Amino acid sequence: MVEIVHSAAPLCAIGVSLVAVILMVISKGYPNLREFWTIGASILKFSIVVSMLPTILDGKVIEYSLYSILPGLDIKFRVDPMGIFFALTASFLWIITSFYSIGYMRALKEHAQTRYFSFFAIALSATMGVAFSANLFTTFLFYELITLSTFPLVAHTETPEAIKSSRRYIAYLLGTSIAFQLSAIFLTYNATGTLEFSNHGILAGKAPDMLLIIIFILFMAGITKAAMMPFHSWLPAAMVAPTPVSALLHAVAVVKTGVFVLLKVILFVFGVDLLSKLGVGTALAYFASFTIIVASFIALRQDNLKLRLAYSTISQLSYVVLAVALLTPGGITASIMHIIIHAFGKITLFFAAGAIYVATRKTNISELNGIGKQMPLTMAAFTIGVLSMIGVPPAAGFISKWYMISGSIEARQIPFIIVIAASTILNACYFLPIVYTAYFKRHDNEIYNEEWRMLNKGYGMINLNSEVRIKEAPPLMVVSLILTAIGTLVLFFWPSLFLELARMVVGVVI
Amino acid sequence: MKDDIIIRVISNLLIPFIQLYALYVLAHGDLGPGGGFQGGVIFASSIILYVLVYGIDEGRKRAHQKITDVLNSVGVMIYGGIGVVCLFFGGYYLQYGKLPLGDLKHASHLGIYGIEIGVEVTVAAVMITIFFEMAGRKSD
Amino acid sequence: MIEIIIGKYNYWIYITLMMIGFYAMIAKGNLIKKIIGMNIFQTAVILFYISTGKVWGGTAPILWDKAVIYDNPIPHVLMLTAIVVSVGTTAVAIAIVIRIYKEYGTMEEDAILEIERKQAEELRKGNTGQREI
Amino acid sequence: MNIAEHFPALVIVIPLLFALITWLAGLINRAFCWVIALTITFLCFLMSFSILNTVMHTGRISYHMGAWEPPWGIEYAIDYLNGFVLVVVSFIAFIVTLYSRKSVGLEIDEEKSPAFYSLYMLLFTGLMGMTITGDIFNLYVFIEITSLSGYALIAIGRRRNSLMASFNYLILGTIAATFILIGIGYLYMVTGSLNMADLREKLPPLYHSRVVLTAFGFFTVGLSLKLALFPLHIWLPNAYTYAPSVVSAIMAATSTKVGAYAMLRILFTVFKVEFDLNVVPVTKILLVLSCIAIIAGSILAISQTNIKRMLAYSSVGQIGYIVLGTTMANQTAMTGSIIHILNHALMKGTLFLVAGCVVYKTGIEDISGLKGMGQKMPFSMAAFTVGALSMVGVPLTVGFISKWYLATGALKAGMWFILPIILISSLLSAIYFWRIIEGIYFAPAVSSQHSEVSTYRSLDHHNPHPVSRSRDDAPPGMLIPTLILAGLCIFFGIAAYIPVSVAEKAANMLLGGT
Repeated sequence: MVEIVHSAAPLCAIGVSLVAVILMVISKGYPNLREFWTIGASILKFSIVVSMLPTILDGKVIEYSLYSILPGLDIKFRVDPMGIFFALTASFLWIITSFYSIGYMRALKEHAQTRYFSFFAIALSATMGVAFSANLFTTFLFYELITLSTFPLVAHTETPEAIKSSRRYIAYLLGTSIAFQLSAIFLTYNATGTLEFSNHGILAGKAPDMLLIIIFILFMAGITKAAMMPFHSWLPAAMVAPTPVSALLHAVAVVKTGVFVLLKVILFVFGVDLLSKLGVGTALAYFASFTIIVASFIALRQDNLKLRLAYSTISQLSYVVLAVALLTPGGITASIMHIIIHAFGKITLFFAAGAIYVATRKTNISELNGIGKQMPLTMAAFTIGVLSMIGVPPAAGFISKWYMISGSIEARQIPFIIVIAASTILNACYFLPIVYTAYFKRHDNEIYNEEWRMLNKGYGMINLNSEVRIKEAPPLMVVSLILTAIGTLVLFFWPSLFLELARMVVGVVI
Repeated sequence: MKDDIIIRVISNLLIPFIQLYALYVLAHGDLGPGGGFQGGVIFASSIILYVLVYGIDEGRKRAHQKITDVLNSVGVMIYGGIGVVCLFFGGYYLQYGKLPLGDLKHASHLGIYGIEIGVEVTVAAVMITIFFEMAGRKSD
Repeated sequence: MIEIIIGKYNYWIYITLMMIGFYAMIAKGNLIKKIIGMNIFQTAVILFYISTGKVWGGTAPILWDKAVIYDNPIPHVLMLTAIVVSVGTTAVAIAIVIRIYKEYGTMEEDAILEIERKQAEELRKGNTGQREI
Repeated sequence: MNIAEHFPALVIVIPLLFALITWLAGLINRAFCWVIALTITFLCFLMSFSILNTVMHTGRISYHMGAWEPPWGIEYAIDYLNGFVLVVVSFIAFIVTLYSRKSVGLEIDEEKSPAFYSLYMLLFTGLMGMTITGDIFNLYVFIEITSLSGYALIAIGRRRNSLMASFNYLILGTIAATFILIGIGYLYMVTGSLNMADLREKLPPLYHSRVVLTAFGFFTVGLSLKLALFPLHIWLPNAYTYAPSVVSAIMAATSTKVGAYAMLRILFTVFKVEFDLNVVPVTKILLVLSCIAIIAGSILAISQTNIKRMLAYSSVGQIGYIVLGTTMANQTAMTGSIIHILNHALMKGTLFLVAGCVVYKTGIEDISGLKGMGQKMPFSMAAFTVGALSMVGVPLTVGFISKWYLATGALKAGMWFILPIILISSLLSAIYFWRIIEGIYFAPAVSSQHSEVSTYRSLDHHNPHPVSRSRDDAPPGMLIPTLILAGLCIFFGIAAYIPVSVAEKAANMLLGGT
């Protein structure tokens, strides 16, 4: 039996950013102090998470029961390898995103910054809550908290368009979670009398197969944050948010919470054995494949950079689902690894998109001609991100694809190898043109400048520096995105810590 | 109608008897038919008769608004008050038998009289108030 | 069958009265008529109670020296309360109707609703006017 | 004399007497009225609390009015159920009184304020009486006291629309009360008893008697009208919309709840569960009606533009919840039903009080009037948000606890179709509340930083009442009670075991356990 350590560390990890929110609101009038709290909280949170890591690597589990509302409704935290894996990813990226946010918000002189940073911190608390939750109720609680706390971030600009999109955002996320996820939880509780996660699932043998399948479908439909089709359209809608929000929340925290909860449900509520008995795993895998391919095709047609990234996210999230649905050790490893690998890659891409917006106010890919020369660092990082998305070494994307294919082989499901291969080609199709545009197309300005030069020949009034008018974004932002790009490379060369954690998860559930 | 001498004289003659009858009904309420409610209505009818004969303004002089307003409440307070007083003598609410008014039978008897008086006062006052409120409205 | 009709005539009277009152409360447009209907409705119930308390050949339940057959006094007592309630309800109803008459100048329900509808429409128009500006 | 022994009588008598003293004091100085009302409601709250405490320790309390033994005299019987409801009613009444001073000053003519407080206390007396009494005819009397003071309170405001609302309520309320009276008459005819506990013992052999069935029919219809169960709810929206805010708040929070309590009493104390389940399919009828009420109330609420009317329709749906739980006749669902009496009182109380705050500050009752209020009235709007989230049933609020019990109860009873109904209604309430919350915090309003956009915004037709964003919240006298209720919405969502422990015992008792 696993050794259990009782410690309030998970609660501290969740609570630290909530405390920071209070401090932020108090120091409303002093931007520097307020930003200090954000940074401080993010670093503190990461170090608390890291401090738990050795215990987990020892094969122990940290538990903390906060409060029991009613019998069956406990707010309880448990730090297991999977939880700490997710928490590490999210809390580390929060530090970087904090710096990036500060640069972004200040460069654009955005309004309501206190609200922005406060809700950002709350969303991160909630993400930690999901990562560390020990039962379905706690998960649901923090899941809803993420939805509610990210709403002000999506609606941040308060333009009619933002309001409209945020309405769709909340309708999808809140609506499905109330309608489907909650009913699945009710049914689970009714069948088993408990909501605790358990290593081999809690539902096995507790209800007729038909009901189990219904519960499974309800869960899949209810965890809309995983952005599986047809419940995906909130994610492109959420792209009206400021870019740091898209970067951390809609590429990492929110959507990864979705797939994380999905994994938890699949592994710890149903259990691998039960699902393979029911045979719904394969069905889910086909469903995910459908999303992968279709979302990729839609991404091809997007000219808006953030929208293309969003559809790419939808497609990549379904990789995680596909991998876990294979129900093999390789698949599970792949899906867990893909959480962090995709997080680093996609956040780099979003950071780059934000940096381009701040520096040039351009959002469309067709306008990015020659940007690679003006913003070399940004575009270099972007390229690394793209490689990771496609799965080309030395970017980390290769590792997850590798495990995914080996998982498919273990499961003897050749069609999925074809899906993965096809989607890799599609990924390349929609990402590489951006890189090509950035580096090999001439910038409009250059053409313009040449014309201008010819026109003004002899007047001597040319501004010779005009072609370098577009500079890199503020240093805070550039440093952040370089760091994440480096992270992507580091993950390829030294993935052992995370692979170890993934292996522990596999060891527990199978 | 106050110019009509017959009505005036007859009603002058009747009103005291109506009021006396109201008290009679009250006094026999504990053992026979009658009681505070009926007595109160009868008492109010005497005032209403007076108003019918002498008009509203004249009637208001006899049954002043402040007085009826206060009596509205006082009656209920007599009722409730007696009930509460019973508590002080160790009884339940409205357990008159515990009142220090002689033996059980006597105390019950007096207690119920007190209650009836309270009811009578309130009912009479309320009836008069309702009548004045309805009748006293100018066509505004 | 005939026994049901004749033998329980008190119920038939009470039901008839009650339905008359009920009809007036629901169907009449004039508010005062509604109140009258309400009174008939309540009176019917009072009649029903009193008739259930009646014992054939019984006298008034007054304490005599010798035992006699007497009516059940409880329904009477209950109805005393019900009458008081009925008086109170009527008083409140009439007070409200007087205020309605003062505010609307009519006691016909249809006319009042018409006035309210017009008022609401004007309000809406006023609002849209404001919006257009 | 042990005064605590007499609390059951005093919680009725004191407000009754002071209702009149309030009025007399108002003749001397109008400021006294509020002070007296506040003191008395608080006193009653303390007494109710003490009563509940005693009941939890010793079980059922029986108080004999005038020392007449139960089957003959009037008995005030307090068990877990009505001890709980007593505390809820008196607490809400206290909070609303605390709130009422400013609001009444605005919405009611000053010379009427003594009358208002007097009627308010009478309403309170009636509600407490309905709750506490163990005598079925006494129940009728208190229903009428409640109703009569309710009619007058609705009509007391300055708006003339309230008069017709009140009159219609009066007509329907009288029909309801008279139906109940007829029901009582029939039961008395066959049993010769008016005591609830006594009836419970005497009725079973007569369950198939036509007289009892008729009585039961009259009771059900009459009480359904009183508690505004769909489709007998038609009096409710107008009454709540046009009444002064304080009256809407107290009536929405307590009046229908006590009606629901009376329903529970008749269905499960006077009659036994076996009767409701086996003899008359009343639970099935009520089940269908309450399901329709839940959905219809929510749908109707969506289409409203007046905030108080929207809350009123939402109440129709919520009453459906309370009835729904009772119809499944299992302990979990019944617990949910009883606890929803408290929870809905808290949530709807909060929301109506906020509506009152907005009316006090801006005079606007339209939903669009709430736009941009997040900056202007931050605390009120925070309370509104808590209330709204609670109505949606977000975890850690009271709404979730109710839904949890109702849903798990439904599943235990094997009634799967109730689960989607509860969740659909949650979704619908999410729609109509989210619409408002979004307007409150993200409404287009003039802001200096976005001058480019603000020109566009000021033209936006969704914002007919441009409001300044400077902070101007309701006065503390109104704000504090509102925030207390909102706080309790969360507190009892977290510390749910406190009310649940009482509600579970009450449910067990109603279903025939010990």
